[in-house]
This record gives sequence, structure tokens and C-alpha cells, in this order.
Amino acid sequence: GGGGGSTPGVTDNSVTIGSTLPLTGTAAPGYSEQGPAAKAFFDYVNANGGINGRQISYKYLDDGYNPAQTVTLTKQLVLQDNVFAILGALGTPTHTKVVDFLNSSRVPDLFVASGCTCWDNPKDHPYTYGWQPDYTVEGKILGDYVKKNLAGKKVAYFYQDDDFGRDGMKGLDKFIDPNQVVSRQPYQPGNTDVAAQVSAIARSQADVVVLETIPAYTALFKLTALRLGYKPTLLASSVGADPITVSGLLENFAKQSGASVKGSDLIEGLVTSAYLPALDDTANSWTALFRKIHDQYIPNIPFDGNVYYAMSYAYTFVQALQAAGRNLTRQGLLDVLNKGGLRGPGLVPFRYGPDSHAGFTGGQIAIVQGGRQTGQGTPLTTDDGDGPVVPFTEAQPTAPANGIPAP
Amino acid sequence: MPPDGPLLRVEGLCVSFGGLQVLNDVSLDVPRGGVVGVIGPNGAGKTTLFNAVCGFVRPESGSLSFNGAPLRRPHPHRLTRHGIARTLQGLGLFSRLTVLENVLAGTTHRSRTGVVGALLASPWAQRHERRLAEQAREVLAALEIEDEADRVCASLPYGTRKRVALARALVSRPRLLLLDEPAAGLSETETAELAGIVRGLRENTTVMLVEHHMDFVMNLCDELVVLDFGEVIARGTPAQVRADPAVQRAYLGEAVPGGADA
Amino acid sequence: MLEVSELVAAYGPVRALDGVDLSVERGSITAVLGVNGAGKTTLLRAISGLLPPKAGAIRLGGRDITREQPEDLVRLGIAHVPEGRGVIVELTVEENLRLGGLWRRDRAWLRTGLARMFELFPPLAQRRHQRAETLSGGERQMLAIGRALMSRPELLLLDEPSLGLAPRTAAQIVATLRTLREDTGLTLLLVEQNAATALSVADRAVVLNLGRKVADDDAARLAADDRVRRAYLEG
Amino acid sequence: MGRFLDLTLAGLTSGAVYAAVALALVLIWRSTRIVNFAQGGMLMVTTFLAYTVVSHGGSYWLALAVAVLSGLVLGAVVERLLVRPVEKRAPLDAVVVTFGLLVLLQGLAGMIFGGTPRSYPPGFGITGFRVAGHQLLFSPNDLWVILVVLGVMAALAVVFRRTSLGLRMRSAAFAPEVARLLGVRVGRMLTVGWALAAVVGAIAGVLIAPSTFVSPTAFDATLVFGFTAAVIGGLDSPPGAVVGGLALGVVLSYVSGYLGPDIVTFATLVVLIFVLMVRPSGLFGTSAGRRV
Amino acid sequence: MTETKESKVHRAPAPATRELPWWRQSTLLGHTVVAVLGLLALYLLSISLDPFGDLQLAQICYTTIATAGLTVLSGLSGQISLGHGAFVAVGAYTTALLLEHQQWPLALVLVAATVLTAALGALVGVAAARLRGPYLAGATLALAVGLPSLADYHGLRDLLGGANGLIVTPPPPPLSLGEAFPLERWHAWIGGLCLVVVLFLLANLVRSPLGRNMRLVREDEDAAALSGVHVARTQVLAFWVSAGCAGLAGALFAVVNNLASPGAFTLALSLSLLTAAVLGGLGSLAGAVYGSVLVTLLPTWSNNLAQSAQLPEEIYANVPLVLYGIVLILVITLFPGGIQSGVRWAGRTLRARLRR
Ligand SMILES: Nc1ncnc2c1ncn2[C@@H]1O[C@H](COP(=O)(O)OP(=O)(O)OP(=O)(O)O)[C@@H](O)[C@H]1O
Ligand SMILES: Nc1ncnc2c1ncn2[C@@H]1O[C@H](COP(=O)(O)OP(=O)(O)OP(=O)(O)O)[C@@H](O)[C@H]1O
Ligand SMILES: [Mg+2]
Ligand SMILES: [Mg+2]
Repeated sequence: GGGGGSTPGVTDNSVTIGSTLPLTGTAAPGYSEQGPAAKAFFDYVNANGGINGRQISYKYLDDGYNPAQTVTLTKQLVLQDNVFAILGALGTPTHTKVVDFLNSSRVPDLFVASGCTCWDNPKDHPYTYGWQPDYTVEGKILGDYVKKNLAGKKVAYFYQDDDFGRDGMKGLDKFIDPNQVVSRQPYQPGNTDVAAQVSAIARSQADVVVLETIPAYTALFKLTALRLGYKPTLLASSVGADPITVSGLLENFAKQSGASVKGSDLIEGLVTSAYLPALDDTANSWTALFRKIHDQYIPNIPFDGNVYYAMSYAYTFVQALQAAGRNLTRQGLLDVLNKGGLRGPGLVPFRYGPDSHAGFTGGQIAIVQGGRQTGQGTPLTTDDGDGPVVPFTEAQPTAPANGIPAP
Repeated sequence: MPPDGPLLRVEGLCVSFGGLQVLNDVSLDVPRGGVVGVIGPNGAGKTTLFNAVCGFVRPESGSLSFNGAPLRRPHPHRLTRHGIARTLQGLGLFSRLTVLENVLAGTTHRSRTGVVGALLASPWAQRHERRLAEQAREVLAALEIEDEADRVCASLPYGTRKRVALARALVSRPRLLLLDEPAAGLSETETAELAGIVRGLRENTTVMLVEHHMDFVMNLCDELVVLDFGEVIARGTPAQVRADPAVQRAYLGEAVPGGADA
Repeated sequence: MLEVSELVAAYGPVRALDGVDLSVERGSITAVLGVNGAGKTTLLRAISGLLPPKAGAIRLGGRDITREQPEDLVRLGIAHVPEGRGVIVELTVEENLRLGGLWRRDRAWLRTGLARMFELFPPLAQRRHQRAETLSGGERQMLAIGRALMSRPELLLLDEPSLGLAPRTAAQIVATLRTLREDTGLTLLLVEQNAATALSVADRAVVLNLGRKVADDDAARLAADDRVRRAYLEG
Repeated sequence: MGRFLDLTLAGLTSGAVYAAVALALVLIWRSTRIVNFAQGGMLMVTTFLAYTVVSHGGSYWLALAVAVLSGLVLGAVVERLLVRPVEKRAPLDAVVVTFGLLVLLQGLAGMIFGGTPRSYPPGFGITGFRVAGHQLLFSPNDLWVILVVLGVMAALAVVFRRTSLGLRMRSAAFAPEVARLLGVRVGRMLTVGWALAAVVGAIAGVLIAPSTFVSPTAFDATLVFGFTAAVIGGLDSPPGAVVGGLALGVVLSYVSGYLGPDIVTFATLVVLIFVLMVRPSGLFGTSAGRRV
Repeated sequence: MTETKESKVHRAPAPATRELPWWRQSTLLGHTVVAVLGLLALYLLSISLDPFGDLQLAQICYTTIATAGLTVLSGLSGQISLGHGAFVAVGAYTTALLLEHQQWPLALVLVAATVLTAALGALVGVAAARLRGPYLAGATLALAVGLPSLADYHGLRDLLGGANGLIVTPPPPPLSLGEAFPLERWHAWIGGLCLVVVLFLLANLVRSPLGRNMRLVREDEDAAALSGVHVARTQVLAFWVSAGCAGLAGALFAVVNNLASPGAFTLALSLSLLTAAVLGGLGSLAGAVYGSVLVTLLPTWSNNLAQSAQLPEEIYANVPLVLYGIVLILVITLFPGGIQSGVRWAGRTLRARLRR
């Protein structure tokens, strides 16, 4: 006997979920890969028998990063397509506008793809769950690194002028001495002219620059700094540090400045905090699994951070679905999450529980060396408040052989 | 009662464009009930004189007075309110609108429909508009083009369009009517009819006109002013002007067309 | 030189020309007369290719030009001074004039031609670098005629050339056109409202009425023909 | 003082880019009286083609040549197929058609090339010149961009002012019917105008690409700035486009540096309104002269 | 013959009023009847739709309101605006702030948003009255991009919510409609009522002398001035009215979508409003309806089409864009006067057929 019947989106042999994300427009680059990547993972799971006898039907729609579209499409998914849950909906300005609707409609709103601290509000939004470490957590981990390894150096921040950048700075400021920070320069996404800001940072003669940026602006910072002959130590949040993407953007400049240089050489030494295994760490069972699925289902898309990211949350969802059992209800799924203890591709655990809907609790410092992102020391965990940064020593579980979590 | 003296008085008007003196110290009076013709070679400044009266160009110096009161900084859109109407050289019609709409345009200053009235389609305002429309049709009838009232101007023959332009000027019930080459493009018969119409306006309307059609001008006007290079070179009755050698040289040329009055 | 036969032209459902025949001899001046709306302008537009005719044929020097485009007809020696003058107000006086002779690709002529036009129309010389929009009505007419002459046409179509011109200037232009005819064998097709003036200039005249030709005769004889005058020229 | 110099140089560099786009817009405006909203889309396509050449090992110069040639073809094709039918209609029809074309081109580019931004090489080194031991925010590549823009401007000004082609193109744009009567092949002129504009756009695309990367929507913002620059300069004037572009670049750079980047877009509006209130037809535009 | 004419010109005999059918005699009466019928039709439509359908209906309503205002501006007074998205934004933010901080009743908020935006529109109109053609296009384009960007200005960020914008929580439907009454239907009702009122007012305006003045100004500014039309004032009036419509549309936008956010008020919004007006048939209120329906529903349709076609990712994502572009180009090329002219043509042919 299935749990279908009264639960929207669930039948005996299928479960329908939906998502909204930018597939076109200025915010699409990179993020547009998440839809197909998650779908590839579900296709793989379906091909291997599905979960509890159910095939996962995943429908992702293009909101173009326009909140009004997000509202319309989310309502379409919920009211017309009767989805069981929304998964991996992308963006803070977009998704914040449907959280109230989803919660009042009692639709699970899982693993929102943004690091806003706002998803973690179980009292008002019991159906909404974050996924990636929030920007403050990442900021704290990078700040901790600066404090321990770059003490006394002059630091500058280059940040995106929105919640992402400002939450990140909040975390940084918890560890970095304010007197150490010589310049804080914001940029507006969409305007590629950042010369004024970069030159201000260069003139402040900071030794260290922390980038709270998306990949294109990581690259733009680097390029403008090159014009000025300015070469500080760079730290970047995980959002803007994907080595494949960033070095791809720098590729042709490297060629110009000298035949032998590769794009990745320009980001040599870049420090970041990672909560997922490195893309080129083939020894890692998760990387191997995702790479295999990628090569089989979506070979035309580069295997980069976004693909890894989406497959990871798809895995987490499958894991929760598996645990919710044959008799699938929305509450049953939430109960699984609230019980805690889900581990998967993440280097650190989730903070899910009755009182917390925050995602990953931290990350591991990683440095780009020889074009590869190499983890340093143990992963670290912290919270988005004033808690300390503590090492997390538990080993990462290995991926299940067929990619489907054990019941 | 209107004060005595000329209806329009132009004194010492000077206009120039980027160093080119187009009107130089032009003075003239337009007596009430008269028909004053302004003639002169092409580019003498006739249209510019009209433009100065209408406020399309700002004179450097000189003054205008209308009906005894000074006309400071005239604005084209205020003219009909003062009681001045003008036709344009060429046509100046709204070619995609119907004849009636074109003529109704001339009633704008008498329209009593405000924004609120317009938005709410106030029946009171609409009644007034209907009255104006009737008056417009009367003017069309008087010019014998009432049958064309609902046709779009673009498709009408030139002569009819000229009448529409005249109708639009007349419907505003002007005291002073400025006509810029009203007979241009009209056949001889039509020109004669036009002369008749203008003569008939006399009792209520003073006319000042520019025209190159000599028969028309000579037969119709009470008084002529001749401009050349922006200066008044002669004035007087048609006969006096026609006899003036300076005018012959500058304007009429050898071949003065014979007075073949149809 | 020009043969028009059974020409029909229409604006949508409105038949503006309804089977017009016309023949113009080289070096002649032919006046086209008729009341407003008779179809005079339409006739010129059809000949110069601006309005493709619905039926009938137009031949120029024996060659069928019924379906030719205006830009090609210019190259065959037809120039058209359109009604309402058609000067390009955004261009300067000189640019307008140059444009008339441009298709000849003859730099020497451009230079001498310009000089001649400025001689012919002194007011234009003074305003040579002014934009045409600043010109007075009569000056624009001079410019339009001058521009047509710049292309050194064999057949010149003039739509109400005296419109808005001072009598002296109009007379001058007529004299000039006559001289041109003597010198170069220019053929003229002249549309005029003012029948008296037109008939005094022309060798021949045709009268149109409601899109049909109602008279076609020697100019002097037509001028004397009271019947035609009364019926078709005085509306 | 050093900061001021940095901002000025940065402004000139980005201003040159706006000027390049503005030149293409001015060219189309002058030759067809249409504001081409698809300009950004068209130069995106040509830049993608150039990128394809680069990514297959072709040189910068070969890629530039390909961009120019494909621009020539694209401009001509677009004019013949899409613009010609609306040429004689109300101006807004053309606005909607070019907007439709923009969306269409972005969609097609997304289908073919994907949304991932690609890196495009600069023509020359991007390390700033060293002057008196100080590295300027101005590189050989920036110099190259400015020189190309000035060169294109000069070429356009000569074409429009001095050649018969320019005169014919302008007459075709202003008064197509009269132009035909004067022997101008109006259709051909319009095609030539669009093709030339697309070439200028293609050059602009290659110049901009290193600083914006190449993706279907990469040039959207630049187009807005370019249009603003063209309007500031006066849409009829190539030198106006360049002066407008450089001035806008420099002013926005000061705004960004001294007031903050969050006000830059709004400052664009303020600058434009200010200029237009003083000169309603832009800095170099000819204001409407005689009216009646 | 000429003698009779002379005397006729200034005589004013009592006009013999032409007898028109009663519904043509009074614009007010005619338009009221149509408005009531329209309300009824919208009501019937709304109760026959599912909640998502009602949401789309509400969206069509506010889009039509904005488009109708724009069509009056561009079609009637001949002024181009590429910046109406900015006015929509102002209406939406006003609504968001008033609902959030003042707790005014919704009706009052809608009126306030309309009035405030109209006032801003008049201000813009004063500047616009000095500009022509592409220069006006450029200025309004900068407005479309520049004004919404103010939301992210650091001085206003606390008030306007920065890049994230504001979440709007409109009052729920009245309890008298029942607990389970769908919110979307309530919004469709509000939108529908506003739409009918706006179309009623605009239709009156179009037929009034002020509407005629706008057409005169569009055709020839100088001739209009000589006829006594205050050109600048007419242009400002057109901006004022059309910005007011956009403001109301923005207010409804905020209510229906529960948000006011810079990401929603992009240049693309302004352009799509213009597109709706032109596609429908510039200057025609009925056309504004057709155009808005098309522009609102087309993305959903093409999305569903792409969904069902099982295309590879990159193709799938871009199908709606490609379709949208093609539809814009085709409709404009095939119907020179927009959809409205096609409808008129169809109506004429049909009537001709029936008569035969
Ligand atoms: N805005 C302007 N800028 C420059 N010159 C101008 C301007 N307006 C008029 N002019 C010049 O002033 C002179 C007078 O022009 P105006 O139109 O008054 O002549 P007109 O007497 O009406 O001639 P016509 O009989 O040919 O109509 C002309 O030579 C014209 O070129
Ligand atoms: N663009 C048009 N659309 C519709 N009808 C037109 C158009 N142009 C002219 N007509 C009609 O065609 C007929 C002939 O017009 P045409 O202009 O050839 O006359 P015309 O003899 O030149 O008169 P005029 O002396 O007024 O210049 C007229 O009845 C006119 O109404
Ligand atoms: Mg004049
Ligand atoms: Mg004619």
C-alpha cells in the first residue's frame, strides 16, 4: 500500500518535484547547469529502480532571476502541477518572495540554493530548509584563516553589494581585527566596470584581499589587478572560487600575457573554504560517482562546481526520500530531516534539526595549487552567531556503489 | 468697445538668424476691417514676419501691439484666445485625421472640457462639444466642403485641403486672420472664390496675407506692404505699389502678368 | 520621345488615372492642366516610376519603361520635381544640389553644375551651407528645380513649379527653361494650376479631368478655346 | 591625485567601449532612422563567432577579421529580411522588431553556445604602462581600444561628410522617396548602412569582450551605456558618439570612485537628463531649426 | 455664387442636431454599458478558472492597465516611452511601503500609488515635453534602468530593501467569501475591477477633446499650437495619465505577486509593455488587451511547449526566448496595425460575407 492518495505529487510509482532557477539572462551563467545536473542525478536513480518503487519526476523552470517570474512559476508548480516539494530553488531575491506562499501551502521547500541566513527560520517557515553553508559561516571560516595565518597583514574586502557580500563580511569581521581592514569596496553585479574599486584596494596596499564575489567578478578583480601590477594574497568564498569556472574566464588573458601561462596559473594560491570534495579529486568516491553520472547524462555541460553542487543536493533529497519510507507524506519527509544525521557528499554535517534548518555547518580551507584545489587540514565547523570555529574530525562516508543510499 | 487705432501694430521689428538679418526695422499697421497684403521676393522675410507675430520666432527688438494692448512674448497656442488665427504656408493640416477633426482643432480654445470632465465623459461637457461640432460643420458648409467632413485629409485634392485649412482658422472666430500664401496651388476659379470669401470676412475679421499671386493681391487688398531683404521698401494702395519702380525691379520683374481676371 | 498609352493608376480603390494617352515630342514643352484632383500629379508620379501603374504602357524614346524603378529612370534622363518640392530639409542646400547630379559620377560636372545653379538662383548661393529646413518656401522651390537640373535630364517633369515663387523669379525660371530647351533640347512636361501662365509658355497642352484626358491640342489654340476653359479649367 | 588619475584613466577606457557601441548605433540611426535594439545581440553573435576562431587556435587578428566579415553579412541579412518590411512604418514597429530580434538572437546563441561566459583575449598586453616607477591603470590594450574607436569615428565622419556614399545614405534615410527620384538606390543604401553598422558593432564587440566576457547577455549593460552615450553626443554625429562615450565613462568612473558603485546606474539617468535639458538634441546634435 | 458664401461664414443659425441612436448620443451611457458587461464577463471567467488561471487573469489585468496607459501616450500623443517599467516600480514600492508601514486599507493604497506615480509622471512629462523621437526614447530608457536601481542605493536600502526588494503582504480576502476562497481569485477580482475602471476612464478620455488634442500634437506640433492647443501641457497630461495607469498596475503587481523588487522591474519589463501595446495595435485600447494577453501568456505556453518536447537542456531553456522573438517579429511584419487591425479586418470580412 502506498502513501500516495492524499499527498500531492505522490503516486504509487512516482513523486513529482519542481524547482525554479535562472536558465537564461544575466544570472544564468553557471547556475543554469544546476537544473540539468540535478535532473541527471534523478534520471540515474530512476534508471536504477527509483526510490521505494517511485520514479522521481523533476521539473525545473526558468525564472530568469526575476522574482515576479519566480512567484508565477512556483505557483504554477504548486497549484497546477501539484508538486510534492520544491527542491533547490535558486537565489535570495527570488526565492524569498515565495517562502510565505510555500509555507502557507505546506509545501516542503528544500535545499534552497543560496547561502542566505534567512532560510533558517523553523518557527515561521517550518517547511523551508537551507543547504549550503550560509555566507556568514563561510566568512567566519575565512576570517579564522586570516587571523591564524595572516596576522598583522593589511586586509581589504571586495564584495558583492547585497546580502551575499554583506553576510560574508559579517562573518569575516568576527575574526579579523577591524584595524587590519584597510579598504572595503563593493561592486554591483551587472556592471563589469570595477576599475574604480580595484584601484582603491590597490592604493590601500592591502597584502590580503578577501573576495565575496561570484566567479565572473573574481576573474574581473584579478584582471584589473593585473593592469595595476597588483598581486595580493587572494581569499574567496566558495561561491566565487570554483577553479574550473574562474580559470576558464582567465584562459585567454593568460595566453596574451605569455604563451606558456594557463588560466589556472592566474589563480594559483587562491584560498577558499570548501564544503564539497574537490572536482578533480578522483580518489574521492563522491567525485567519481558524480563524474560518472555527468559523463553519462550531461556530457555537454562542463563538470564544474555547479554540477557537483546540484548532484549533491539531489543526493541529499534522495537520501531523505529513502528514509521517509514507502508511505510518503510531506510531514514524513520533514521528520526525516529534523531527526538529523544525514551525511553524504558534504565534508561537514548539516545543522538540520527541530530548531535549525541551516545547511552545512562549515567547510575546509582549500588552496589552489598547480591548478588544483587542495584541502588543508581538517574541515571546520561553526555557526552564524558568535560561536567558535572548531575542527570536525569525523571521516566523510563513502558514496554508495550504485549511487542510491541504503534504506 | 474696442479702442480706436490699428488692430495690429508692428514697430521696429528686427529678426536675425545666426548673423543673417531677416527682418530689419519693420513697422506696419493693420487697420481694423482692412485687408493688408505683404508681398516681396522669396526669402524677403514675409513668413518670418508672421512667425514673429505668432511667437514662433523671438525678435531681437521691436514691439507688437494687438487691439491697443501690447503683445509681449506671444505664444502660438495663445493666439486663438487673443483672436488671431493663421494658416501656414503649405498646408499644415493633420493629414491622418478627418476634415471635421481638423476643423474642430480650431475650437480648442473654446472647449470647456477639463481633465475630470474628459475622464468621466461628462454629458454637460459633451453637449458643449456637440455645439462646437455644429459650428464646425457650419463653417464647412459655408466653404462648401461639408460633404467631405468625415474623409481623411490625406486623400483630398489640394484645393479642398486648402479650404480645410481656412475653415480651421475661421472656426476660431478670429479678429485678425493671417493667411500665408492662401492662393498657392489653387486654380484661377478657386482663387477668385477665395477672394470672395476673404472679402466677405471683412465686417468681422481683419486680414493680413502674404501672396505671390498678383491678380489676387491687387484686387483684394486695401493696402500693400512690400518687403525686400527684410526691409519695407514700399507701401500704399495696390495701384501705388504696382507703379513703384523699386517694387518692379525687386519683385514684379519685367513680365507683369496681365490682369486676366476670371 | 515620351509615349503614354491607356495609363491607369490608382490609390487603393480610387482610380486617379483612367486610361490616359499622351505623347510628348523631344524638345517640346507640354503643359498638363486640370482642376484640383484631376490626376495631374498622379500622371507625373506614374511616369517617374513612383506609382506603378495598374495598366497601360509608358515608353521613353521607344523603350518600354512602364515597370522601371524611379532610380533607374533617372539614369534614362528623367528628372521629376515633385509636388510640395521634396527638398531634403535635413541636408544643406549644397548637399541637396549635389545629390541631384550624383548618379552621373562626373566630378567636373558637379563642380560646374553647382556654380551654374548658384548663378541661376542667387539666394541659394548665399545659403549654400545652411540646412534646407531654414529656407523660405520660394527658396525651397528654387532648390528643388535646381536639383533636378543638376542631373542634366532629357525629360523634366515639373509639378507646379511656379508655386510660391515671386513673379519675377517665376518669369526667370521660365526663361531659363526655355534657354535650356534651345541649348540642350530639353523636353518639359509641366503641370500647372495657372492655365494662363502655363499656356503662354507651352507648345502643347493636355487637359485632364477626373483621370481622363479631355483635351489635347496646340497651346495657343487651347488658350483660345473657351469651351474647354469653361468646362475643365475653371472647375 | 593618484586616485583621480586612476579614475580618469579607467573612465576613458570604459568610455571608449561605450563610444564604440554608440558609433554603431549612430551609424544605423543616420542611415535608417531606426534605433537598433538588436545591436547588442548582433555584436554578441559576431563576437561568439570570433571566439570560436580563437578557441580553435586562430589568432586575434583572424578572429577580428571573421567578426568584421560576419558582421557585414549579418547586418545585410537582417536588413533585407527583417527591417525592410517595417522600414516605412511607424518607428515603434521597428523598435519592436529589433527587440524581437535581440531576444531571438540571445535565445539562439544560448542554444548554440550555452550560457557559460567565455573568456576573450585582448589584442595587446593588459599590464598597465609604467610611468616614473608607477604602474598606470592604462594598458597597451586600453590604448589600442581608444585608437580603434577614434579611427572608426574618423572613418565614419569622412564617409558621411565627404563621400558621395555618405550623402546617398543620408538622403535615403531622411527622404526615401525623394532620394529615389534622384537616382539613389535606397534599398541598397539601407542594406549598406546596416552592414556597416554591424561591422562597427562587430569591432566594438571584439574590443569589449575581454572586459565583459562573452555570453548571450554579456553586452546588455554595455548597450544601455552605449545608447546613453549616443544620445548624449547627439544621435547624428560620430564625433558626438565618441565624446559622449568618453564623457559618460569618465563621469561614471568618478561617481563610482567617489560616491560608490550603487549610484552609477542612477547617475547615468541624471547625466543624461542634465545634458538633454540643456541641449535637447545632445551635445553635437543639430537642434530642430525652422519649424513653420 | 461667391456672394452667398461671403455672408454664410459668420452667421450662426440654430443648429439642427443630427439624431443619433441613443447609445451613441452619450459617451457616458455607451461606455457604462460596455463596462458593466465587461465586469460581468470577467466575473464569469474568474469563477470558471482554477487558482493558477486566476493568477494569470490578475496578471493580465495589471499588464493591460499599464499597456493601456502606454498606448494612450505613444499611440495618441505620439511620445515614445521605453521607461514605463520605472513607473510600475514606483507604484509597486509605494504599495509595499504603505501596506507595510501604514496599514492603510487596500483601496486607499491603490489610489495613493496611482496618484503618487501620476505626479512623478507629470514631472517626467515636463522634461519629456522638451524632447523628441530618439532622444525621448533614450531618456526614458535611462529612466527604466536608472530609477529602479535607486532601490539599491545605500541611503535608501533600509527603506526599499536593496537588491532583495520588499515582500508585500496584502490583506486576505474578506471572510464573508468563505475560508477557502482562493486568494488568486480575490486578486483577479481586484485587478478586473481596476481594469474596467481604467479602460472606462481612458476610453472617455480618448473620445474627449483632450484626446483629440493629443492626436493633433502627435500629427503636427506647430499646427496644433496654432489651433490653440497647449502642446507641452497636452504632452504632460498624456504622461500624467499614462504614468498613473502604470502606477496602478504596479500597485496591483505588488499585491498579486506579493513583492516589489528591482529584479522584477528591468528594462525587459518596459520593453514588454511597449511590445504589448504595439502588438495589440498602438493607440487602441482593445489592442492593449490583446497585446497584454499575448505577452503574459506566451512565456507560459512556450515553456509548456518546450517542456513537453523533451529537448536537451540548452535548447530547452532557450526555446521560449526564440519563440518570443519570432512571434514579435512575425506579428509586427504580418499585421502592420497590430492584432487589433487583424481583428478589424476579420470583422469587416465576416460582415461582408454575412451580408452577401
Ligand atoms: N530658422 C532660420 N534659420 C536661418 N535662416 C532662416 C530661418 N528662418 C528663415 N530664414 C531665412 O530667412 C529668410 C526669410 O524667410 P521667410 O520664410 O520669412 O521668407 P518669405 O518672405 O516668406 O519667402 P517665401 O515667399 O519664399 O515664402 C529666408 O532667406 C530664410 O532662408
Ligand atoms: N495618397 C493618396 N491616397 C488616396 N487618394 C489619393 C492620394 N493622392 C491622390 N489621391 C486622389 O487621386 C486623385 C488625383 O489626385 P492628383 O494628386 O493626381 O490630382 P492633381 O491633379 O495633381 O490635383 P492638385 O491640383 O490638387 O495637385 C484625387 O481625387 C485625389 O483625391
Ligand atoms: Mg514664406
Ligand atoms: Mg497635384
